[in-house]
Amino acid sequence: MMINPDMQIEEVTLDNVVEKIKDFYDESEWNFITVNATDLGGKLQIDWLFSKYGAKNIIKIFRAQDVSYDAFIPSIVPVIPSAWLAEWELADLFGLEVENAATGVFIAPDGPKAPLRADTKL
Amino acid sequence: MINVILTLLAPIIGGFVYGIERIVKARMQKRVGPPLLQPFYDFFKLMDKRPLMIHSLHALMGIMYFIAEWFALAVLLLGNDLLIAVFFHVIAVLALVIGASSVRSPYSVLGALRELMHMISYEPLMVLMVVALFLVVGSFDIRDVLAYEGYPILRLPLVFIAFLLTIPMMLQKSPFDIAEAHQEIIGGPEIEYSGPFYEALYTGKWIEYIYVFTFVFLFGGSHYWLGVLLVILAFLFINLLDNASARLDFRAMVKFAWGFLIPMAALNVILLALWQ
Amino acid sequence: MGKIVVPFGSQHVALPEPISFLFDTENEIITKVEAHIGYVHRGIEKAAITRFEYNQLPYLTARVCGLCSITHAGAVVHGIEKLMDIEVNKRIDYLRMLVVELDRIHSHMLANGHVAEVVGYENLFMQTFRAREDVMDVLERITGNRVQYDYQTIGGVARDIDLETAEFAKKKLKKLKENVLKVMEFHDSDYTFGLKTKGVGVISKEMAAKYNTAGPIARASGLETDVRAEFDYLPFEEVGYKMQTRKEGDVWARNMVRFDEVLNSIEMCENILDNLPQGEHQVKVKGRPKGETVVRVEAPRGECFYYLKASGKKVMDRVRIRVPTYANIPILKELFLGAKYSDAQAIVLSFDPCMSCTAR
Amino acid sequence: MLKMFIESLKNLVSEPETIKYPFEPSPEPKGYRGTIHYNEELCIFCDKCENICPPGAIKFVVVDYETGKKEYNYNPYLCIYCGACVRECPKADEGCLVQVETRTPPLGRSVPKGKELGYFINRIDNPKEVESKWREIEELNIKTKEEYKAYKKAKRAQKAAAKAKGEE
Repeated sequence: MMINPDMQIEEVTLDNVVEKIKDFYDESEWNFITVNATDLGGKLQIDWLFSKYGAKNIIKIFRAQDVSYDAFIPSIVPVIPSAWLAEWELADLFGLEVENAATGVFIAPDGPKAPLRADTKL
Repeated sequence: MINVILTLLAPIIGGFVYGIERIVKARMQKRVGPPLLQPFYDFFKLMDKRPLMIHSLHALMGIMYFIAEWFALAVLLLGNDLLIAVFFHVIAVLALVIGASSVRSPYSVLGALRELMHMISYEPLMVLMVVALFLVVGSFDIRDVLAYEGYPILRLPLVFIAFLLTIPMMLQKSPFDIAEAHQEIIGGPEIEYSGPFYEALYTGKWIEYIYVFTFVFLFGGSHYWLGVLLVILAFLFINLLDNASARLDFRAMVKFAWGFLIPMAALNVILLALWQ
Repeated sequence: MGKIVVPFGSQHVALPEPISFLFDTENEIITKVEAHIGYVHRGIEKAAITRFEYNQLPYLTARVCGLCSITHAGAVVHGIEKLMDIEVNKRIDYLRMLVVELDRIHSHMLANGHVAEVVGYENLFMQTFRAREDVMDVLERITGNRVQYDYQTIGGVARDIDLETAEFAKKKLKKLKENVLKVMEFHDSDYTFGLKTKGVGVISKEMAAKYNTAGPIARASGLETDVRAEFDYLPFEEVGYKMQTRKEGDVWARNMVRFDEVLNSIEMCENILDNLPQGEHQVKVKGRPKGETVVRVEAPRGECFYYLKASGKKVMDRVRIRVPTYANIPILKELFLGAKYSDAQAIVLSFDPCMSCTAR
Repeated sequence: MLKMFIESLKNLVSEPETIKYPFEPSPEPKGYRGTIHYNEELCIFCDKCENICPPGAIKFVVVDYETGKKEYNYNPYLCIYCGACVRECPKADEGCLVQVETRTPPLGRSVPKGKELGYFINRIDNPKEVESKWREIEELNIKTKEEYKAYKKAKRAQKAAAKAKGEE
C-alpha cells in the first residue's frame, strides 16, 4: 500500500505566520504535529505542520521559504501551548533565534553548535 | 541458654531468615530466586568495600542503629521488661532517623521524615500489645509470658491481627514500605550509607526480623508448637501481602494505623480489662 | 515536612531512560517543575543526511529506539517507497502489519509492567513481563532477533514467514491472550493498585486536545485520535482494527487502554495469520528517491511523524523525526503541579516515556 | 488484591519458570540471525555487500593491483547482524554470503577463527587489537581503492596510448 498524503501547503512569511495560524487553528479539529526546519543550502525552509482529527491523510503545512540563519522566528506558544518543545529544538539544532526559547535543552553545552545546518561538518 | 545463643547469633539467624524470605518471595513470583546464602555473600562483598562516610555522625548513627537494634533484642530475649525492649527499639529507629536527616540528600531527608511517620504508626500499637500481654499474663517479664499456661492468642485475637498488619510497617514490606520506597526515594534513610556502614544497616534489618517474630512467638504462651506455627503463618502471610499489594501513600498508612489498627487493638484491650 | 527540592532523574530507579525533573516539594506536594531532556542526543538526524545512504536509513532509524524499532524502520520505508514510486503487494503489507502489531503488544506490556513496578507492586510487574515473553519469542522467530528486528526493508520485508512459524505464532498468541486477560484482571480489579493509579494524573479531554497529546494517553482521555485510522499506510481496517478509548484519563485508564489495544492487536495478528495473501516478500526496487513527503505511523506510544526530502541523490536532504513522547512532554510537565511526589513516578511511567526517541 | 494473594500462593507451590541460564544452555532460537559466513571461491567481488553494510563492517582491500585481487575483511564485533549484505549479494543463493543461526561468541580472551569469517579476524590473536587493527583496515580500504582506481586509469591511458601508437 503506498501512502498518499494530501499536503495542503500554504505559503507564509515570518511576520504573518502567527496570525495565520491563530485564524486557522481550532484545537478540537486540528492536531499540531511539529515545527520543522529544512536546510536548503544556506537558506532555511520552516514548516508548521498540522493534521486533522478523524479525517484521512490530511496534512496542513504553513511554509516560510528562504529564511536566513539570523532571522527572528516568532513563537506560536500563545496559540498552541505545547509548541515550546519543538521551537526550542530549532533554537538548539539550527542555532536560530526563537522568541522566548531556552538553549541547551537538546544538546550538551559543550556540544557542537547548530549541528543540523548544512555547513556544519562533524 | 537458648535465648543467649539466639541473642548472640541473631545476625546470622536473621540473615538466614532473610535468605529464606528472598527465595519464598521469588517463588511467589514464579522465579527461582537467589541462593540461600546470598545475604552473606552480600555481607562479605560489602565488608570488602572502601569505607566512605559523609560525616562521622552519619556513620556513627548507622552503627548505632545496628547496636541499638541488637541491644533491644538482647533485652527482649534475655528476660527483661517487654516495655523496655520496645523503647530500645525506638532508640534504634531514632538513630536511623537522626543519621538520615543529618545529610543533605533529599532522598535521605524524605526517608527520615517518612521513617518518623512509620514510628508514629506502629509504636503505639507495640505499647498496646505489650499492655495487652500484661493484662493476660499479669507480668511484663518475657519468662512469665513464656510460662503462661493458657493461650494468649485466644484472648487477644484483635491485637494479634493488628500486630500482624503492623509487621509490614516495621520490616518495610509492601504495602507499607514507605520509608524505603525504592521507586520513589531509593531506599530512603539508607541511601547515603556505603560499604561497612551500609552493612551495619543491612544487618540491623536482619536483627529486626528476629525481634519482630519473637513478639509473634509470644502469642503462643507456654505452647511452643503454637508459637512456631504462628511465626510460620505470620511469615507466609507477610510475604503474601508483600506480593499482593502496591505501595500506599504515607498519609494512607497513618490513617490506616490510627483509624483502624489502633482502635481495634484498643477495643480488645478495653474488653479484656472490663471482662477481667 | 518543609520545602525540599527533589531531583527526579537523570538517573533514578523508577526511570528506564534519562530525563531529569527537578521538583520543588512542600509536604511531598510538587509546587514547581523544571525539566531537562536530551541526555541521549546522538545526532541521528544529522547522520541520516550525511553519513548514511537512503538504502541504509531503515537500519539507522531502527536504532533510534529499542522498543519501537519496527515503527521507525517502517516509517522510513513507507516514505522512501513513496518517493521512489514503489508499490508493494498485499503479502508484504500483511507481514508488515503483523510485526507492527506484535511490536505494539510487547511495548504495551512493557509499559504496563513498568507502571506496576513503580507503584511498588513487584509481583504484578513480574507477571506482566512473564506474559510478555511469549510475544518476544514470536517476534524473535519471525524476524530472527529479539530487540533489533531489521525486518522492513525498502520494497518488502527481510524474510518470508513459513507454515511452521505461523503455527508457532498462533499457538503462542493463544497462550498470550489467556495470560493477558489474567494480568488485565489484576490491573483492573486490584484494590491497592487502584489506590495508587485511579484519579492520579488526570487529563481531561479538553486538556488532551489543547496540548496535542498523542497515542494511548490521548485515547485514555476520550480523544479519538489514532494514526491507524487517520493515515493510510497499512490496511488495518481489513484485519479488524478498532479504536480503543476510555473516559477517565488517569494512570489506570492509560494502562487499561493499552490492555484493550493489546487484545485488539492479538485479534488482528490472528486474523493476519489466518488470511495471509500469496505473493513474493520482496518487489523490485529501481531508481533513487526524489521529492518530499510526510509519513505518520502509529507507534506503540502514539503518533510517530517523519518528514523526508530527497533530490535524487544517494543521501537524503532532510529526515525529520518527531516521536510520540516528544508530543507528550508538554502535558507531562503540567500534570506534575499539585501532584504528590509519591505519584510522580506512576505519572511519568504511565506516559511510557522514551527519551532516546525524543532526543534522537 | 485477594486474587493476587491466591495467585501468589499458587505460584509458591508450582514450578518456577526461570531458565537457569549460565548453568543450563538457553534454548537456541530457530531462524536466529547469527554470524555472516563467506565463501571466497564463489565471490565475484561486486562490492555490493560493502556498499550496503550500515555500520561498515565489511571492507574489501585490494591486495594486488595487477590482478585486481581483493581480500574480504569482516569485523563480527562491528556487525549489527541485520543481514542486509546477504539480501544484497547476487550469489547468496549459491552460498557466497550466508547468515548462519549460531551466534558469534562474545569477545573474551580469544578471537574466533575460521576461513569463513574472512581475512581480518584470522590475522588477529589479541582481542584488544580488534579495534585498532580495524581502523587500519578502514584506512587501507579507502587508500587501496583509490590507488587501484588510479592504477586502472593509468593502465587504461597506457593502453590507449599504446593503441594510438599502434595505429600510427
